[in-house]
Amino acid sequence: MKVLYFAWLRERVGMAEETVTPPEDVATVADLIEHLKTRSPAHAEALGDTRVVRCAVDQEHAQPGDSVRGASEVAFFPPVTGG
Amino acid sequence: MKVLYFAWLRERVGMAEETVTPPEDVATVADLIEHLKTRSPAHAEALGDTRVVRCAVDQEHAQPGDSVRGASEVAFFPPVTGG
Amino acid sequence: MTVKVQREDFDIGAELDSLTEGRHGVGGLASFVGLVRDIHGGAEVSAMTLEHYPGMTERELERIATEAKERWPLDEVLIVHRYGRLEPGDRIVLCAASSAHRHAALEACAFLIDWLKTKAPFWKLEATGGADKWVDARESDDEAAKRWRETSG
Amino acid sequence: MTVKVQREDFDIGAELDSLTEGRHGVGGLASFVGLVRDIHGGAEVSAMTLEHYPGMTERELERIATEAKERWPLDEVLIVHRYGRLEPGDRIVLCAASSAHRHAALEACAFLIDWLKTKAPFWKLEATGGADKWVDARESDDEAAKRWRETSG
Repeated sequence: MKVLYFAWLRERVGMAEETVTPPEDVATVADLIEHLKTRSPAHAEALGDTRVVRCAVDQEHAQPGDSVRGASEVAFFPPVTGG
Repeated sequence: MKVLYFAWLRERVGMAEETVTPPEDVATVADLIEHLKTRSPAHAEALGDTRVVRCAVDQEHAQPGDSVRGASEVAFFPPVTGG
Repeated sequence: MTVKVQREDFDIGAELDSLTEGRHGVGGLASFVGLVRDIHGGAEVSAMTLEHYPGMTERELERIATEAKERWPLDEVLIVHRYGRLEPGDRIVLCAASSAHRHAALEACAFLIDWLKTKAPFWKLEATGGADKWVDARESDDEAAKRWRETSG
Repeated sequence: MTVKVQREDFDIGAELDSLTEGRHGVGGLASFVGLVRDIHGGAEVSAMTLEHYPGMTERELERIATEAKERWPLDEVLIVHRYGRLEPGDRIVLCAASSAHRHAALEACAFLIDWLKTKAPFWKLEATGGADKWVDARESDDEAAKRWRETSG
């Protein structure tokens, strides 16, 4: 699964993109966030405040309880600030 | 005093512009219309239905009771149909 | 504030650019372009001639532009209105309003075009199926009837 | 329906003309251009960088353009949105709607720009006084807090 980061999430995680293979028990967006936070202190810090973290699964907006099983691209980003 | 006609009023009167010197007792727009109607059958016909005749005195919209004394330009036209 | 009444066509891009060029406090520019439609009241229109009252038209357009600037916090207001013979697809009018705030610009633009399309001092002669016909202003007729009646009684 | 997400500037006149060229049933074309302001929240802005999510942005913009066409009887809808580094006075976005009826075009245009200015998937990095700062989306934060709370209980 490809994981993308945008805006200050990208800066804090320290990368724009990574490929992860989450363990079997990662079913939802919320599960995936918990899993990613174990990858590095930067991940843990960047994804720590879920009030300001948004997610899209295969380019569709997703809620914390939505499934990530079978997804090929999951993105994390701050709330949009418009054009 | 210069009198102008626009749109179908111009066509019916048969001229775009004429110079008139109305008699002393012509005080208002309504008086002027009555005076102009005596000038020709075409004037009488064109200005006959005052429901569809509008007036401007010195380029300001005017009502039938408004004064035309001292005016240099009086215009008659149908209700506007917009741009 | 810019008001132009002209026979020639206008260049939308050039006109709009002139409103914002070098002005860095403008957040938004709303505009509307009115065009000649090939259908009016169910009848096919092959051409239309717009007559106006030179001098008075410019004054009336400047007045409505000033009113828009009084009602909304605008940076600039532009009205370009054509007269003469126009064919379906031709541009008739451009109005635009710029502001630091997008809602002010949008509302002012809607206000201007509503006024221009119904109350601007123009008269339309439509060519439909070979015959030329002056377009009626129905609603105004009724209002007018009342107005003249009040003063004649 | 046309949606473009691009780094380059756009030509307002050419973009708008392409919507009406050869279409004689279009009575009106409403448009809005958003520009970079030199002031935001009281602070001077020397430049701004818009980041977006390539692929998803286009999908979201196409979705909102489709929604506008479903809500109003429109002939055409256009959205052109830039990303990358922009300076005060630079154009950011153009949206436009054409219709036989002017109110449909005006309302659809206001609907599009309201969505684009608040909900389009872009993130703003502002350069104010030497420092680069990501712009906060305050209202969304509160909504978000509630949203995440509901699912964690």
